[in-house]
Amino acid sequence: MALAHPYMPNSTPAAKSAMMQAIGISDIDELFEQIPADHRATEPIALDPGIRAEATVRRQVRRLLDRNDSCAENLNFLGAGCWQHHVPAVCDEIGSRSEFLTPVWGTPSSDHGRNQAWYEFASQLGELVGMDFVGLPVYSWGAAAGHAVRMAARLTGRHEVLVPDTLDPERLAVIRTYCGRTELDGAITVVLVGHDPATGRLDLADLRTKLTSATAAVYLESPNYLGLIEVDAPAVAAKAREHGAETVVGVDPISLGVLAPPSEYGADIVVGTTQPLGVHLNAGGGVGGFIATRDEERYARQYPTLQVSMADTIVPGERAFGMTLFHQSSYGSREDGNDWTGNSVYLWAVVNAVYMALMGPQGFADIGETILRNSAYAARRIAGIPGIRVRWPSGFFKEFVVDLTATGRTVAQVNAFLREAGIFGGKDLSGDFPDLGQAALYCVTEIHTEDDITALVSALTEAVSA
Amino acid sequence: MALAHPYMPNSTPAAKSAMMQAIGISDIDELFEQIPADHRATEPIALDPGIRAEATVRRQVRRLLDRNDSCAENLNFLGAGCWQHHVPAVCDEIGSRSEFLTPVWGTPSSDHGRNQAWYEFASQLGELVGMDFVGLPVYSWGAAAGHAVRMAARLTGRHEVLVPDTLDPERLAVIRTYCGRTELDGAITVVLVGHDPATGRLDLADLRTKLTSATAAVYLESPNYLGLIEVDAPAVAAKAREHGAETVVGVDPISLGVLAPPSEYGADIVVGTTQPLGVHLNAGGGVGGFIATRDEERYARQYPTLQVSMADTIVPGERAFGMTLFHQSSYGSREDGNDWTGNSVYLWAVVNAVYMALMGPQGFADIGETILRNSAYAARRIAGIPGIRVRWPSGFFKEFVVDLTATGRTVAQVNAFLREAGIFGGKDLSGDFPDLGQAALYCVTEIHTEDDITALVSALTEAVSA
Amino acid sequence: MSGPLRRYHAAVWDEPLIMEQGGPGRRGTVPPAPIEGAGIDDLLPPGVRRRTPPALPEVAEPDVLRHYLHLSQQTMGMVGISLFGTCTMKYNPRVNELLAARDQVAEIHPHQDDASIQGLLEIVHRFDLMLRGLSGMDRFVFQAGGGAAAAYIHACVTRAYHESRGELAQRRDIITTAQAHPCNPATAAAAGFNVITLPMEADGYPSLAALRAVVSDRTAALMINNPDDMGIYNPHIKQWVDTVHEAGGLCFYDHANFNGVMGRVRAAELGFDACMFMLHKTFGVPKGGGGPAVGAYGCTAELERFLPGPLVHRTESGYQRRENEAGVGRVREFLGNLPQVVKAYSWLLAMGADGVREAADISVLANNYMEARLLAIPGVTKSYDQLTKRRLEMTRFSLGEYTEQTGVTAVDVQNRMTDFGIDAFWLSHEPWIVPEPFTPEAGEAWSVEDIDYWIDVLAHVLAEGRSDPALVKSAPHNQVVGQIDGSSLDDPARWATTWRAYQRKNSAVGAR
Amino acid sequence: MSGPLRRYHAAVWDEPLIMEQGGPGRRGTVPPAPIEGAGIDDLLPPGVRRRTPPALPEVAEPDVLRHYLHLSQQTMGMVGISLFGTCTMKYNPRVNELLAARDQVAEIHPHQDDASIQGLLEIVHRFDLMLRGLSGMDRFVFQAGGGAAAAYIHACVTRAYHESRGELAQRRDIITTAQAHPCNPATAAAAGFNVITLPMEADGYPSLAALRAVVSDRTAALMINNPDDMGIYNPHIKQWVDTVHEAGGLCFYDHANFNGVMGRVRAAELGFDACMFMLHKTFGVPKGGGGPAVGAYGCTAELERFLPGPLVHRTESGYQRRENEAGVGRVREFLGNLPQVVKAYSWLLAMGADGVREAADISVLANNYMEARLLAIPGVTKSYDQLTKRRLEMTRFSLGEYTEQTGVTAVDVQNRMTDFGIDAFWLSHEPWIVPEPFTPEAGEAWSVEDIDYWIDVLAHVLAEGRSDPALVKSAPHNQVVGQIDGSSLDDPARWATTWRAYQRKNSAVGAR
Ligand SMILES: Cc1ncc(COP(=O)(O)O)c(C=O)c1O
Ligand SMILES: Cc1ncc(COP(=O)(O)O)c(C=O)c1O
Repeated sequence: MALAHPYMPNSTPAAKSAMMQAIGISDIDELFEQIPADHRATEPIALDPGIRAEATVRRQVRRLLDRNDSCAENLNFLGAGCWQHHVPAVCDEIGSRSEFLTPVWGTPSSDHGRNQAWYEFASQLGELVGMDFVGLPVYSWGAAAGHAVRMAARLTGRHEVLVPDTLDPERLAVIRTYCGRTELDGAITVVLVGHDPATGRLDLADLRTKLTSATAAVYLESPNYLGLIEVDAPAVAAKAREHGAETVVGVDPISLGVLAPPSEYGADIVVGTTQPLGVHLNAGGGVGGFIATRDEERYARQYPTLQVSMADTIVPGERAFGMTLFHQSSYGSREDGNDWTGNSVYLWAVVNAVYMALMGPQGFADIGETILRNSAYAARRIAGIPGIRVRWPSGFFKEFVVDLTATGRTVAQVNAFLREAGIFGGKDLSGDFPDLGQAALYCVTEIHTEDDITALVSALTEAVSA
Repeated sequence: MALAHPYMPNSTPAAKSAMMQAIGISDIDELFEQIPADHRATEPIALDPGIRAEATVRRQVRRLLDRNDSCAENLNFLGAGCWQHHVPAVCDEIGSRSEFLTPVWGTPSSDHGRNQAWYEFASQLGELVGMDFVGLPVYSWGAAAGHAVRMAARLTGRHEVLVPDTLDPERLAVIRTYCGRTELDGAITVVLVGHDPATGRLDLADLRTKLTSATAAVYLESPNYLGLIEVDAPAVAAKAREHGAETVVGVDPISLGVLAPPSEYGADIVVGTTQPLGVHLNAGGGVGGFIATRDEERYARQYPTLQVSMADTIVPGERAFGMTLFHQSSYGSREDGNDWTGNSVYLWAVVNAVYMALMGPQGFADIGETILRNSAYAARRIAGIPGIRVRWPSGFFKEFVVDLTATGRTVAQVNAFLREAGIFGGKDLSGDFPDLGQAALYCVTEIHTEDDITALVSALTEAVSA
Repeated sequence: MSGPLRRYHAAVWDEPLIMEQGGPGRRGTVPPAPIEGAGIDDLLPPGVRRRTPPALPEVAEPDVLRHYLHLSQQTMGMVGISLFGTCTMKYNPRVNELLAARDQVAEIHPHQDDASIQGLLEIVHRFDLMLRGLSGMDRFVFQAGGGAAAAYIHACVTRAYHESRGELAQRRDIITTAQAHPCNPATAAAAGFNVITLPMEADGYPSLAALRAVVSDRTAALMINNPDDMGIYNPHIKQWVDTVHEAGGLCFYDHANFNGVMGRVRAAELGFDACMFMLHKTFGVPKGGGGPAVGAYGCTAELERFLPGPLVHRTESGYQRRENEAGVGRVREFLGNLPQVVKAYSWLLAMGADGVREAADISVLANNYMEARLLAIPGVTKSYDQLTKRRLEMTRFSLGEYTEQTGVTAVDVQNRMTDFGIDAFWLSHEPWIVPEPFTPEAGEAWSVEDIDYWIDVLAHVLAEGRSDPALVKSAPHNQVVGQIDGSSLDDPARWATTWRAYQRKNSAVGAR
Repeated sequence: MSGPLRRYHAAVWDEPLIMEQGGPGRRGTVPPAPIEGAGIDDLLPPGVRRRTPPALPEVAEPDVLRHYLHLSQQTMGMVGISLFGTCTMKYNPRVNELLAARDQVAEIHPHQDDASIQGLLEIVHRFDLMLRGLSGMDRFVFQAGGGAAAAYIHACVTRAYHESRGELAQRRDIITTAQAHPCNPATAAAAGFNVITLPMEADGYPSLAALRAVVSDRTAALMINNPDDMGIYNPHIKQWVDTVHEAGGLCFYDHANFNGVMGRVRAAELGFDACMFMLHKTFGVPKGGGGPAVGAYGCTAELERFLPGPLVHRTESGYQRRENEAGVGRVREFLGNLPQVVKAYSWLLAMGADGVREAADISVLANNYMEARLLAIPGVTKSYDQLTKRRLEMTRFSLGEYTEQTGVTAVDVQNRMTDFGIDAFWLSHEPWIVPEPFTPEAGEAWSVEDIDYWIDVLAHVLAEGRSDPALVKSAPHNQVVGQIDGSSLDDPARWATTWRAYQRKNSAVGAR
């Protein structure tokens, strides 16, 4: 390499020859003696030469990115598994600190500060969901649900899980993957429980018929994918308990300033998303999941995650943070560990900790109330547009189903129209939930203003009459 | 205040009443007993109530900012005192580190790291300009020139400065301000020296007639405002020396990888801009200036700035950084100090240090060569457009004068046309330098590509023929 | 090399937990109030409202910020010298952070229509093409949120493949080796397979004969990395692949240790059906202390139809996401951690063919340089030291002899090295094949001066351990806090993963 | 208050100078190569090309980054507790940093036409209106790059004003007080005026009589701050203004100490012709260790025509910059540090009328709280302690008695306090009016816990100074480096503001 590369301090003749001399070689190729000749790549690397000039790289990438339209300059009503909330600037500041951004996981001796931040993540999340054993995050809500169901199967020795048929198809697909294939060991059968068309909530009668002594867990979300609050969750949990099944509840923690924590209505394992807690949409690359339970050994021993515990140091009065139950992870026990773990979304855990600390109890109460009211307000105004109805006009949080069937337009048509007006309309449900007709899932949060809703309503009005 | 404000930890009833109790007051107004009643504001503050929600504040400010068009999404050829160069991401990273961003100046005990960064700024800048005494930065190039001229006046006891008539009007205005009014003490008369219309460079003959025993300093820039390299600078400096005047040279340090440092051609005081060294345009809020001389007591004692010196600590082998010659500053001696100092652009000094460290000797050589060639290339191509000529087609660096007179269009008309094509044309010189006709100062740097020049040339071609 | 060591002390702020800070009524951030016209009725159905507020801290914004700034300063990571083996500690160019922080990445919703994210999809596609070039595979997906998740994709693809051939019930075995990363057996097991782990043999890898002995019509797949994390390359890997293929199994190349062989071997040319690259390791993407990460999973055209969806296709009317009908569905929601893909793409643009080749050269050169210097220190040996061929980008060392002589363990040395600004080194994945292992990896991003300094510190600490073992065994001394007392960590009565658990279990202790 | 003090140690990286690092051929950043068609001839005229490259370091990008990360960690600033008096250490909201970093601010060229920067001009205009509301002035400009530069504007405006009346040659005196910030006399002198400084009298400010004694037809202006930085408010300020006005002089209110009186006094209502606000102090803009800063200079309609241009006007066709024909030209290039104006505007939106009032209340309350606690510590006294009225946002304290008793000075205490994570406190501007002064300022951004902690540390250090003065006098001990030996700083043979000077003067020392 004639010219040194800025990313590689040793890409200079001086540095290389010093090292080569020290080990007594004259050609770097000598170092690759282990690789047999017939293993060598037949062609040189099929890439362009590197671009050393940062200005040029930046320009090329920016040119591509500038072809994207974002939710910053458009008005967005998409939610459905990834939600646009305000990200406080302090979250960005901390999440981009070099110290947190670049390291590998470290030890209590080297990375005390980051371990403390993780502990604060778990501690604060525990407060929100009302649980006192919390693992470090997993890849996503879907992954968390998948692991939780597998935990329940191991806990009960059973192999069936009941899930609502209103579940996010994306999340359901992940759960199905985690549940495995019946041909192989440990597979879990996913049984869908219907919903009550009048309420959009879980159909308790159907649940009762499907809940058996083979049921490892009932999985429930509140609010559910369609935004509706599962008011009968306590009854569901009670029923599950009667049958010796675990109750796994999935939540969006941003709702927990106004909604009761799942621990209070019978959840054994709580899972959910961490993305709303200070993480940008990131084209779906902001998702993260968590698992929380009561601090009971029975549950703790089933966690697939790593988790940090506060401990003493050998200096009196000092505290450190170390990994608890490391041995049961795949790092500790390979195939005998609980599922597996690895790189996850630990940087987001730091950001989530910052977010929860900024919000405090009042922040969560306020944001819950604002989302509740803003989404209800939007639903009311949308419902006022001739031909459009809101399928379940009350009892929801943040998201609600808008039914366009009577307008004669498809969601796709209406969304295309909105797009021209700089609006990203609600998620089209017509493919995944044909029974709902031409329905779209709208998401309204604290970032929306009255003007935004007015803009949406006028564009929608035009769209269905145009 | 009913609700606490996030920026004010003590804006809670609990915090305030704890303090009030401790000092024995029951109403905060009691604390303002010093202010006579008839001094009190007659009306409440004429501002809206505060907006506690960060999301709302951000939205409002963004809405305003989004109405700006920037040099990021347009193609920019404006220079003339503020230049668009690539800012390496590491400069942004370091410049936004909280530790550097928020503090006041501190002491050797508290802020060793930042003091070291300042020292590295001065040291590296000294290498570029070939001087070994360098002050902390001043507000701008104009301010640096103004101070330098005043230093020269104090050094020589004389009260006249010769400056080129091609000087940046913006900078000249600052120098004039600094030179004062003849009615008052210490005023310095600014005498303009003409330029040679054939070369755009200083007219040596005119200089000779104006240089007298009253001349405190000759101020010269190379390249000058019109981009031309003052090849006769050594002769100018020699002449000045003959007359007992100081030679003050202004430079853009980004040229100093290819151009000889002013120390080598007779400069006594070197001043210039720091903005090209890793600082964004910032709508003109990125400017900064520096002053550098030989490390001779005669000069050192005239600095108006603060400067850091490397010193020992009381622990053997350790180094610290402290202020040298503090006493002669306005902080130390009020009206008896040299001019004045205060908050300046010290954060940019840190960023400049990072920039110079990233660039190294080869980076400056390369960028100088690229700018030289890119600007010459652009000039050549522009000169190929019928009716347009480049006033001085060689011997320039980064900027050059494009003469549109023969096209029958004004610069304003052409620039308006370019604007529609997403191009910011060169700075209109027709107002400040009517002798140049309909001329514009174009700036081409390392950020420009062949495509950019092609886009400019085709838009220009159209503009002058449309 | 070997001047006096530099003074070092970690920043110590003695920072209380955020839950111990603040005061009643303080606000860190305030959400917007509801839209004015939104009314004031209680919109919640009865019985679902939270009654007790969560016991979160009440802290003002500047104090939250300062708390986490303190914690950041108390995190050494790559701000010290970090040659953390098996993780390829690279430089993460800050320009890529700025790019990924732009609205055009950060504020993209995954459900936006394809037309609105053409730039992003093009980057995904282009980067896929680049990885194809490096591996010879036919299609990459980025859904896996880490290397282990990519291994899991392979386990799922393996299920789908054999299911499609009606052989799944029979093909229950996944074969791996003791030196494969734990995620390979773990994800195989989590997907329902039976794991067969081949033990190491004299040559530093299991023998072909051992493989042959376990391969059968029950074989579903082989999951293996090569070189392993001792830097040993299995030269029979092509025969391994052939053997498994002959038996009807699939072969997965865990290419996490790609750094030393970039440009020199291509997974497809060795016969593999699929491979995995870690963008947060080999491709310059920051690790974030453990993600967000990307395990880029690539496979041959034959397996493409089993990939998790959606896939990005280039069409006449632009880039499109399309479901992959016969695929394994999802291993995670959405397309993956796309900001990391953007960063990796930008990194690879900057590195190019020559840069990647150079990086491989330098990382292997630097490892051999380290090895030479380290083995010259009394008490340091390496695994399989009879094998004289040059190791690739890592070498597994052992302090076994040293520990026997001094009682000072690898963990003690690791702790003590942090007293000199050296990030804790990596020991070894399970199972340990040498006693008291440690595994540095120099990569291409650390200067020879830093590498020398790392070695100097190690040598210094080992010398300290001989003259004053107690000093080393009680380390760290210049760190944020002293050595952890790990006795509570696995004790159900004392562990505490949350502050509320800690308070309950230590109620006598109370707040500080 | 008064629990045990927290452990503290500064990060110590023992970081060599960047000039001492690197190696031949290393690159930190690489500029783009010239455009291909640009040719290869030497484009420089003969004789102007640089012959010896500058002796800059050659360091790779990650190493430059890490070096400055180390230096940043070695900077305490506001990451510790910083109650640096006279500078109003406020919280700098990070949201404003993100806003100002957007291309729509950072990548704006000052010569862009007005139509392309309407948003920015509107912010300038709106913020001008807000400051008018706070001060009663009629127009603000933001060209001054700091508070001193705004004072300088005033000196220049004063010149132009008297010049316009043909009186400049006669009106050569600018009057100020010993407690006015040094920038007032210094900028007056730099503008060519003769400075008259009124000394302090028994009431904590110069008497009206003293002012009357110096006012004459030579009086050009009064430049003064009120309250001063002892927190003492001159209740006769209206008479002062009248007196100067009667003599034909202008009155300038250095409103840098605005924090305690925000919303309670308005400069125009007190009769002032002009005033100055520091955005980097009172308006939440970060200080950057000393700028970029803004001294917002505001004046009455009468003086508007003398302002430096260009001015921003609101017109029917949008916002426009226009030269100010009779104005003083420029004190600095362009409109000023507009990113800081954007930040201040955003801060003031968030604070609003209620927030600003609350901030004033809290900062005065907190100062009085501090004063009560500090004066209870043996050895701490305050300036003009016979004056019993409540001080405003600052109080000037003295350790004079304490120093006499112990030999431990204010600087010693300052140094030692940094050993506890407390940023070095401010002593006093020149001239000192009490011995061994120190001047904390709590402002509204520090919690009462932090204020208490600051006081606890001071009390602890003062106690240490009695029992072990040598410990305090040799401080700091937990900092990045030990106490500076300042003996070389003013010695021409030894000072060194650059590495090249240092090397020359210490050639025997050599590199470390
Ligand atoms: C060889 C190998 N494979 C797989 C992995 C797992 O990657 P991750 O932690 O991203 O899941 C690692 C992690 O270091 C590894 O070294
Ligand atoms: C009262 C007063 N006036 C003026 C100034 C000068 O401000 P600057 O340093 O921004 O020039 C200060 C600085 O702290 C000050 O306190």
